[in-house]
Amino acid sequence: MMNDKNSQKIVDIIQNWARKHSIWVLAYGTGCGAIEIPPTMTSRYDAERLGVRGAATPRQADVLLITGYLTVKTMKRVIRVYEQMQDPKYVIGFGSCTINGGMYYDSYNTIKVLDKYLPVDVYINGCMPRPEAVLSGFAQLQKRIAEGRANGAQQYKDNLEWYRANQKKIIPNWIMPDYNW
Amino acid sequence: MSFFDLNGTLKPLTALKQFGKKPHTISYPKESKEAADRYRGLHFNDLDECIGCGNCSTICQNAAIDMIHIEGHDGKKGDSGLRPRVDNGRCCWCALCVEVCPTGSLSLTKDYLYVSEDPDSFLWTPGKDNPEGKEQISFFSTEETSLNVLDRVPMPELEGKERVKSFAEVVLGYNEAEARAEASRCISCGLCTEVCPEHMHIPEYINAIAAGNDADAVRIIYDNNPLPEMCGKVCTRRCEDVCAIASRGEALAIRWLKRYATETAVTADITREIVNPEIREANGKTVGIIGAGPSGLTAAYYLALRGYDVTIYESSAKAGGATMYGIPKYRLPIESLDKQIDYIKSIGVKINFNTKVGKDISFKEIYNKFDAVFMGVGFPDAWSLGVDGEDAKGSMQAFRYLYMINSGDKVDIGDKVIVVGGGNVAIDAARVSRRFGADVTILYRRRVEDMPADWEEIEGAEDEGVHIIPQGIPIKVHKDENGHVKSVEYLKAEMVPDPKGGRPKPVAIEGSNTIIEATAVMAAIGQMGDYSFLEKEFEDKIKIERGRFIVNEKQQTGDPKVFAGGDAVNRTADAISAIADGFRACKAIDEMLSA
Amino acid sequence: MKELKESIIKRIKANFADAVERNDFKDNRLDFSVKKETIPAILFYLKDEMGFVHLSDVNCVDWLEDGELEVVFIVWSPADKIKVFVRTRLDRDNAVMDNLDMIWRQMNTYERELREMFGVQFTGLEAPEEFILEDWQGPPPFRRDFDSAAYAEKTFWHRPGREDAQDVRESIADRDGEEIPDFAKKYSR
Amino acid sequence: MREKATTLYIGPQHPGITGNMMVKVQVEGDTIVKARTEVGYLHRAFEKLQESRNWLQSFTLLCRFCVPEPDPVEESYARAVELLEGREVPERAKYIRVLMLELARMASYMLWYGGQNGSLGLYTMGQWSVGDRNYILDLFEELTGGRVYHMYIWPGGVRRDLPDGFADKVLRTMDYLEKRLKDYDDLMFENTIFQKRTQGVGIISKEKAVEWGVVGPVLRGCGIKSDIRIDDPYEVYDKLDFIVPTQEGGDIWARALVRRQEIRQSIRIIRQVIEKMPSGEFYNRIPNPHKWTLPKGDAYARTEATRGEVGMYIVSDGSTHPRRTHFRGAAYVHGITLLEDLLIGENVADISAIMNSLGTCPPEIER
Repeated sequence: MMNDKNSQKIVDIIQNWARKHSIWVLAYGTGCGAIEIPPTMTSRYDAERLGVRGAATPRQADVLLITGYLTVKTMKRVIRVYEQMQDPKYVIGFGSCTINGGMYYDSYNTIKVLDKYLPVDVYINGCMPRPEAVLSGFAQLQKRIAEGRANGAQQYKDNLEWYRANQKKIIPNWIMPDYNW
Repeated sequence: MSFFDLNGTLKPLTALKQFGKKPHTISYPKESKEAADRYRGLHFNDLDECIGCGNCSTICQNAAIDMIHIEGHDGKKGDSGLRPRVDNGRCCWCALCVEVCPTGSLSLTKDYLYVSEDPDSFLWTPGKDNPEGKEQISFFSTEETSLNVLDRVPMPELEGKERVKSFAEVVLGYNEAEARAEASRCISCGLCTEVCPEHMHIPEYINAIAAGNDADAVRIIYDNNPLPEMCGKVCTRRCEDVCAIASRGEALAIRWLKRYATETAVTADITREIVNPEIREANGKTVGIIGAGPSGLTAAYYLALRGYDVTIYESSAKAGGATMYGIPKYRLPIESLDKQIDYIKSIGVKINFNTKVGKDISFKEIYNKFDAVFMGVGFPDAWSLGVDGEDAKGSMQAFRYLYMINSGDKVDIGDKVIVVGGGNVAIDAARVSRRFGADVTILYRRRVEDMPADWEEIEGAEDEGVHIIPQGIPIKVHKDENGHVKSVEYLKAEMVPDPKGGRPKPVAIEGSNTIIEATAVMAAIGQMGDYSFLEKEFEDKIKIERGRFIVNEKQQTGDPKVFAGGDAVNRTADAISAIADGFRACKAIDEMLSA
Repeated sequence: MKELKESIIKRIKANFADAVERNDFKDNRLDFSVKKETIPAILFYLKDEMGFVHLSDVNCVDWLEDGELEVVFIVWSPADKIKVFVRTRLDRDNAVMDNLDMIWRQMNTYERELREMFGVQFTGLEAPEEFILEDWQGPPPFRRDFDSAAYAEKTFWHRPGREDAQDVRESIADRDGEEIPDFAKKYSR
Repeated sequence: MREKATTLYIGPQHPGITGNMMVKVQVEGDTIVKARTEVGYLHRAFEKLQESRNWLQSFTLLCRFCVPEPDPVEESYARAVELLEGREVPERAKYIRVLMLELARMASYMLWYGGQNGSLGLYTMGQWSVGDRNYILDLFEELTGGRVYHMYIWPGGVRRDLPDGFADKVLRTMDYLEKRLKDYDDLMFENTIFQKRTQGVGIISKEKAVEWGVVGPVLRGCGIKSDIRIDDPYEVYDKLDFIVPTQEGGDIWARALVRRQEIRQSIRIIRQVIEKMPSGEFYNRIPNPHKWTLPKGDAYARTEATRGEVGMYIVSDGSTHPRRTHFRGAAYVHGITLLEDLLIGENVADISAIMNSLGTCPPEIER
């Protein structure tokens, strides 16, 4: 008879294995990076082989792909989308501009450092990242999930106040519902 | 259209044609399509080839490239010691940095995978962090695609045939459009400033010229050089050797640009107006300067600006030292030099001409009269060849010859002149002799490419019809019955490589004696100092070693009150080094006297 | 082409006395500067009477030094194959002009953008107040006195870790002891 | 009896929307009675950023204006700068530019094939055309070094010459794609679903097209022959033989047919370009980019893109940086006022199809 701790561990492993093989990506092209998503998903690179496919609504999606820069206006929508997503949920920062502003580092309308506002699991560098890079980003995410390190949702919950303060700094007019996550 | 359209229903079944065909899919990560040969992926920087000019950093519109110190690259002349570090959180993979890299050390590779969970890991140093990138270079710049302007704006010159008719200045100078075009090639790295003995603010004045602001350029130039027009014409311009653009193309014409800027100030008065220097109130201290050469004039000018009462003692009738008497007027016209000296005098510098220290006034008197003394005495004497028959009439030192010509004297050289030596003095003497109609031959021990003279000068001499006999060692001067030079006998030499790795040595070939006819022979194999003016009592303090004064880094001799500079101190023996000495001495004197 | 251009200039000058033309372009381009009151009339005239039916572009240039905003309309005649620039200058502090979206319907979008980005007011424009920006509280951002980089620095974070970057020029000057005078520094890169 | 109007927000996160924008529609039943677009989700202030970048640095931003088809933007900027400066472009560069533009046109249309069909629920087409589009992107990669962002057409010419054997590769790819286009026809244009969903939907009349400033394939789909390549020829289009297809009807179907023919014309142009391309220089080198100034003045250059007329207006005050740049996008005209008007009376289910047929490209609207 196994104790609870061990059985939990086995459950976790099975859960992570399952999660790793069904990564549903929310169909929300937030920036120019969205242009390499169709090639990734279609016949040449066929991401569905890896269990990566599109999901129409946040409630069904596992991964929020931040495809590049986020303008302040999109940021607001992205926060809402992220909060609507069900746990487990992951964020992939796609392209240089999610890391340190990219070419828009001096623009008045784009955020520069994504992880100040959302917990990011994996960054894929490039401008534009090639489909191969996108796929290896997903592979990295799968690895992270399998190792049980992809706990962005928990991190977000734990540090909600910090994230909120950062988000509110750039979104002055905060009219947001609280979602039941 | 009917409800059921047979054709329209069946045609889409064409998709079934694909059934069983080999898919187009690249099953990444099992297989991966190789990036194209020109793919713009991650950077690679050849750290040894890179000179740290920072042009990549300034072209980057995303401010993605920082210049940082990395271990093992401490920098040297022509290398700032900094290397680019790329922030891939900014980089947009546009490769403009590659296009502007003057050395071509920076390139992009086929590697494009950069996936990480840590957002702080995207700061990296190409070359150091990816040494394997060297094998994957894909996007690089060539001379053809480089965005550096590699070709210099050609300097208009007189034709060789025209030149030999007179002492008119050979180089005509840039006009405004040419100067702007040439100045706009500069990438403002500043590598040149380090090799300039005087550390002139080169990128700043070039940028001022490029921006169309010549007055500012003149002001910047006069900040630490009071004889810039002279430098603009005859400087040895070591700055151009390390120019970043020169790694692939022709160096910026830094010298000609300085010349252009200073020539926009046409007279001494206009110069004064443009430079408008701040002259401090007289502080009552006095400085005596021996020799009105570049070092003496520089020290005098900047001391005068600092409020000192400065007096120069000059043995000749005109100021300028070697630049006045050693350099032929087709390179540096007398009006140009006069203009600069008038300007220096207008600041309040007093010059006593025709006053030879040791004869007309004793060094001791100067020493006692002034609060500080600066000696810029130069090398007034020349080495002789040391061969038989050198005492013949028509055998002379090239340096003396130039001195006499520049003083306005006539020298009889006949119609066949042989100049022995390969330095600038030799070329100058040869070209001057050409202007008096003589047939001139230069005899040099080594090969033409070993000549220490400026390549431009050598080319100019060849254009004017000067013959050069390389690898020839003179052994005897033959005299005619009147005791006049008749011919020169020399031995052919072969170059023997130095086993220690030094430059090859010429070794005479026995029996290869050749005789060429001559009416005059000029030795141009070096100059030396004359320190006879120093009284015995100073010998203990003011030390001389191998023909030069011993000074510290402040140009101070063993006697704290006495400073020295110029040819009589430094080995490079060019005008800009002399100016640097003068400037350093000025600062040291100022420091000492205002303490 | 030359005659055509001249006849267009003649017709415009006859109808709009304040039009100042420029005709030194090599390609098929003409340029008229008018007072802002003339803009609706000249655009109507160009479109209805002269066949310049296509509005290519509308935009605004901020001439901060002159205290003026310049609005430029580019219209194209598919029949004559000529493009005409019509430009007018507005006072920067009081940038008001007439609404023009009855001439070309897409003007509405351009006017919304100019209003938001340059603060040009169009009297009679019916459109939601916000166009591209949301809850924007600063000055019209495309005006030249708005400093985007400074705003970004103030509002957003930049990732730290790059503070050890060095300036090539300064590091060389430090090494060799060169003193760059202050007045020269503006020419350093 | 009138039904009560309901407000629906379509986007910005919506799988049917072409990019990151929103359409707010009021519907009665599923008929739209009022539509309002909301854009600005992708505003990066390019025009502002260009003012703080010099004339060359500005060039790297250009391809981000419209991601599916970046080359016409680069082309417009390059030509505007050349016009202002009076810089000559070598003949070979002109041909290479046309080659790039036409390849870009094809790539963009193939993405559109996928999008238009995806908007109607026909997903196989997307698998094919977007997959085949990779072959064009491979060509781009080989020529320019980038799949999506080429940064290749720049003032003075193009950045690199054609690599060895490139022309043959282009021709082989063209042969392959021409064969595939037949399959596309079977799958798409012969398909009853496609026909029924597109015919008579989103009709624009001729008069309206002119009044609302419609351009490009949408205008040609209304039966008006208008193409900048013919009307205001640039580069070497006047030396090439091609036709500008037009189609009566003004509905989605007509626009699709125009695009169907244009992609074939592009293949034709590319073959001519390869055949006629002269040898020689490909680049008239610009001076040192740090000190490169343009004379005072302004210039406007426009290019025919897949969405219609795109243009670049630049103003120089004689310095090293642009005083102002302005990008005129075709989607700017189609995607806001026209779309708002066109949606009235249509079904909610057709919003996506209509947006796709207009070539709405939000990043181009907001820049």
